[in-house]
Amino acid sequence: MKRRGKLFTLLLVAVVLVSLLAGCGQQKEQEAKTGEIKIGVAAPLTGASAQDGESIRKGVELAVEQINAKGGINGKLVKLEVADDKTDPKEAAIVANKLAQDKSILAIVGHFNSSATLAGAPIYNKEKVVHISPGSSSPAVTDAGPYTFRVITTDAFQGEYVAEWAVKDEGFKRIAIIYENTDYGKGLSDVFSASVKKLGAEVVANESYILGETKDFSTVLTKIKNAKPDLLFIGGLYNEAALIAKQAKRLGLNLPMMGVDALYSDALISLGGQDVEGLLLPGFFHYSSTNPVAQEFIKAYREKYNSDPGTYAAYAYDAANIIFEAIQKAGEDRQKIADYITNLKDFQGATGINTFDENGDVLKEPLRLIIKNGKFEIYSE
Amino acid sequence: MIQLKLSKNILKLIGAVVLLLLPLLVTNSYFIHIFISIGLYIILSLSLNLVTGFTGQLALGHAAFYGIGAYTSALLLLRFNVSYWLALVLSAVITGIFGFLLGLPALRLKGDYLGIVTLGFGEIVRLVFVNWYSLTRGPLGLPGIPAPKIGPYIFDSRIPFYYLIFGLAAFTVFFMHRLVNSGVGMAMITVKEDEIAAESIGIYPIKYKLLAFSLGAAFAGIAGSFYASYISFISPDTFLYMDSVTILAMVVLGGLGSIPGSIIGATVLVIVPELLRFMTNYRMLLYGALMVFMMIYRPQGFWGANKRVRNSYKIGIRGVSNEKDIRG
Amino acid sequence: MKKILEVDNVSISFGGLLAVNQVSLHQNKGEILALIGPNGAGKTTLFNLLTGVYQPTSGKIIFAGEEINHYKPHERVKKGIARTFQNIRLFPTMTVLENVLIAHPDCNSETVIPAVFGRKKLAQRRRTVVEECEEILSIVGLQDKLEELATNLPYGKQRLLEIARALATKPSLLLLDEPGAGMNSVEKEELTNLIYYISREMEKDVLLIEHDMKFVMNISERIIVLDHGEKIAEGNAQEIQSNPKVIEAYLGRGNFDDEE
Amino acid sequence: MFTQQIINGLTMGSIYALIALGYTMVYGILRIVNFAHGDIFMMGTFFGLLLTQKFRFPFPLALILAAIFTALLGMLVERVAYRALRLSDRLVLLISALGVSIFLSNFAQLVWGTETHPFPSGLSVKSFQVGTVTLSNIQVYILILSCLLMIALHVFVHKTKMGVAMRATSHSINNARLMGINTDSIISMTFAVGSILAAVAGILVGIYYDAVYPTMGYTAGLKAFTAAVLGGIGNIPGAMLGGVVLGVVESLGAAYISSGYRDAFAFGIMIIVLIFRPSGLLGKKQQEKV
Repeated sequence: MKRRGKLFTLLLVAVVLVSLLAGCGQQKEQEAKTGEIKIGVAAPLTGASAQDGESIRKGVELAVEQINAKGGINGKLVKLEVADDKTDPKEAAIVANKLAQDKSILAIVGHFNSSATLAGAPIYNKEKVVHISPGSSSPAVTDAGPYTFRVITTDAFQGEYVAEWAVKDEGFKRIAIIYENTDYGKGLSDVFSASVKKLGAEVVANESYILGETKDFSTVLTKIKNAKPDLLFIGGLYNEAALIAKQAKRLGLNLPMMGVDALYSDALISLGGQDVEGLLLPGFFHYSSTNPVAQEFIKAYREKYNSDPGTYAAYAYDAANIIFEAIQKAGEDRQKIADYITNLKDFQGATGINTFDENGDVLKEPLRLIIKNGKFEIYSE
Repeated sequence: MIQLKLSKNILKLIGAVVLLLLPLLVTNSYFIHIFISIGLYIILSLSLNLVTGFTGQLALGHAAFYGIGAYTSALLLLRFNVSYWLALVLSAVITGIFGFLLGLPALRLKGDYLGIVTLGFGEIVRLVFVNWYSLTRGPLGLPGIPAPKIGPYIFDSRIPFYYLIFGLAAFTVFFMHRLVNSGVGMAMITVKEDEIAAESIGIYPIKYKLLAFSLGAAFAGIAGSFYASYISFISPDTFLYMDSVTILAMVVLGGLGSIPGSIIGATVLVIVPELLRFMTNYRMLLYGALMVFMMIYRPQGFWGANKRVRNSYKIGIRGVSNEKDIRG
Repeated sequence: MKKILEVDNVSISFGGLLAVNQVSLHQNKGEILALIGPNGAGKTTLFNLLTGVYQPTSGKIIFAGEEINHYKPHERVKKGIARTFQNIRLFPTMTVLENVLIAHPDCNSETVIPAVFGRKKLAQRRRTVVEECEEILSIVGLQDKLEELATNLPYGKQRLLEIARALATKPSLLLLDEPGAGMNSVEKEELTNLIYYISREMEKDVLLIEHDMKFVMNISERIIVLDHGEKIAEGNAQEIQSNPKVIEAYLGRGNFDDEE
Repeated sequence: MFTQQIINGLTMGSIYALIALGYTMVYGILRIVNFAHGDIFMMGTFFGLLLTQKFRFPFPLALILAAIFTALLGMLVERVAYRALRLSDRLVLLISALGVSIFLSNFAQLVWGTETHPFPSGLSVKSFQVGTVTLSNIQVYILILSCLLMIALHVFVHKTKMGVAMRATSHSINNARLMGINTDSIISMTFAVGSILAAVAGILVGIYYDAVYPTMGYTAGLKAFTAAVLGGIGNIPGAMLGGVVLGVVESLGAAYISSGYRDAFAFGIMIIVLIFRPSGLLGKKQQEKV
């Protein structure tokens, strides 16, 4: 019995070690293989942000399908290496090491959560490989390193933009903020609240909730109702925004609402229904916009997945296409790709015209959108 | 018998040499990172094993200590510019104090009640990280934590970190090994097995519970301090309840109250998810199923306490009573 | 004669039920004293009061001239009171030797830093502890079973191991709770000799609870009888056997040597 | 605002209480914490969603069928992951339970995707004003249905043969077996009943928030477990009291102190209660026999 136990343990350890070594070998084999171009996708496919991670994967897969249908890059087919960072910075570090270390991977689309991007960035930068984040809007990412790029504007930019829209153009005076207590929500609401105050309006309530931990907003909404605001700003993501809108109506809180482009998703409308009507938000792509890339992207996405793309699918799509262009123009070399993207100007993507500043942050002008009759529409005063 | 012992020592020696030369053999930094993670989790699982495996106190909030250690170290480095080595020691001390504080309710509680209190403590600690914005920058986390330095040499690649964690893990193994085989460790075991009997021979259970919590926390703090400087960025979502559970799973899968068990448990639970990585979607599903399977078919873990080397007190005495030593 | 232990009007009640009621007794230096009484008489409760597992509702416990009411159980061990348990409480995953080692004050008073980093001096100290413990184990006749797991010992041997463990704490007063329970007559004979040895050669005071009247009458110099939490009689074997109160207390419930 | 916050807390609390009952019943009988219970709750909600949305069952029928499926799932979990381990170290059981929990939440993610689904119940939401308090019809349904279920459970445990057998088993499995009770089937039954309550709670939550998602079991399970311990685990009225206290404390703490620390209030109150009453609000103190 005892002997068997020991044997079992030894066997197990042996199997694990052998397979790990086998993994080492395999890695080398992959490096040697040519005739294809590999890029990495690092996104939260499980965990609290799994839904956005799935969007990102779909966006990138669509881009890959399209380029391969056109014969690939320089005659080589593009292959994806998808890795799950589990919405966990520790896991992000592992994934980053894995992808950065695989020299056949030329660039990476990822990560989504700013905390994951910040955990991965030092590793990508050490290995000198470009990674483009489709969703990390935290201002901290700005200083993450020369190989860190993003196609999403910073929270600072959107926060200021929406504040101006709300106070200057719409004339709201008493503003309530509800934000998710994450790097994203906190960063965004801080900028928004500061700008609103600078513009002369009052922040009458500023409440947070913890992402993934509660779907019950009745407590904070009751508090907000008591403060008698004339606008509710939601510094969160679409699932929670829909629930906030619903529960607010249920508490008899009928307010105009505003948010940022992170809310641009089919799910907001399917979950929120009647209760999100009239919500205002900036957006970077829209099916009725004149941007042909966006038009084509939305059409292709609908064909492939039978649903409307959300913001992050679009960002991920753009990130992938930027990488493809860089490979095409600069060659299959990590450093050359980095140099190319650093100097990239006016890349026409689904989310608008992308130009990177010296920190790898993107600069672009948003559209103003409203939810009307269960659809996102261009907003005009 | 002497031969057996000799070959065992040779094996150990070979193992140590291989581990020391590993960065030269494996150049792929992904693998180095995996080995570093294993070292980190060896420290964490050993420190929890002291509390749960040896002293018998169910703790579901170990990640909180890991987090406190990481934040203490990061804040000392970022705000006060202290040397990394001082930060490492201080974070162990401060985390140890928190362990002592959490140990206090443990004096009145047992079993599942203690489990849920430690779980609640872990959640509260995380919420403090999230909400105490002026200290921790809340959910934005603390980026740019500086790397350790020895004189002019800065830890600028994974290799020095590998040696650092190797040293820390080796120290932890040495410390735990000596401790659990000493009078202190045996006293802890008596507290686990029967508090009233322990009292009847002059052992004060409260003292050993507090000691276990403090030491366990201090070592978790060391792991946290290492993590902060290694990844150079920490945020509250690094130290979640799920991480406490993972550490506990390492301890139980490895074998409660067993040092080799914790080492094996940490190694297996770091590597298995990596091996399953190719199955992206099915990975965690399989992982959950494996946990159940393992518990049903091997509840004592890979290396249960029944393999504990008997007559541990004599280990401290080299060469004594060897003629009676039937460990062979 | 010097009194080593005095129990002065001690009572304890659990939820209104008086388990021990106004009991006073004493033990003389060098004496083997027995505590008998039917089931539920409060004998084990009295042991628990002496060792500090319970706190008396009223009354004083004086040991070696000092009131010890406020001492915690482990502190009373350091004062020199050791015990065994009616329902054996060994440490099952530890070996025979370890069970005794950990009771030795030089072993369980180790502190972290010297325990982890100590070298020669520590080794020297531990060597002495091991030798002493092996000696104690040879007194109870377990010297051949050092490496055996405590749970693997037969029942009678487990009782002996508990005595060895109690002895390792270096007590002056040894409380034995039914040491002969579950032993056959040969083992009981050996036990009698052991208790004599502990009392005479090791010069420890022994207070024991026992059901087997033959055994008790044989070994003890003085006997105290409890019933319903009260002391009903005190004296030597003959006095007790002829005491009408004692006879009634036992007959009221059945046989004199009813062990269960 | 105070009354409104109490109502908010009571609604949440009664849901916690329903889930907590599952933890407490299983604990009462087996002295184990069924860490997978939160995920059983989640599965129950998805069953409800599947039946109403995909198969278009009328709501009451869907509720009953979902409860039955969930009960079967609960029994299956007991059979596969717990039965063989009944005599093992509790930590071994704990890890097995966590394994089940990981398995179920990932299973749901694979089958139903990671996204949040709306829960079309066919009930139209109406809010009405009572003084300064706004109540929705769904809140009222939740409160009434929870009360009814708890009364039903009480009657079941105290008045039916099965309930008496359950209580006997929770006193002592061995004695119950000696009395001729088939303890295995009683234990199965306990899991079934706990799972039914969880399924109902899940569907109520689904309707209340109009949202169903694979990770919903985690927080709800944690809070409900806290509620069960707060009330005294193993004690049925304790679970109800614990749930309600937890919901109200959380709501008031978030409202008057800080919303960011919402969960800290829940855990804080539990730690404080346990320090002063180590067996929870209604739990019985156990004296160790020496």
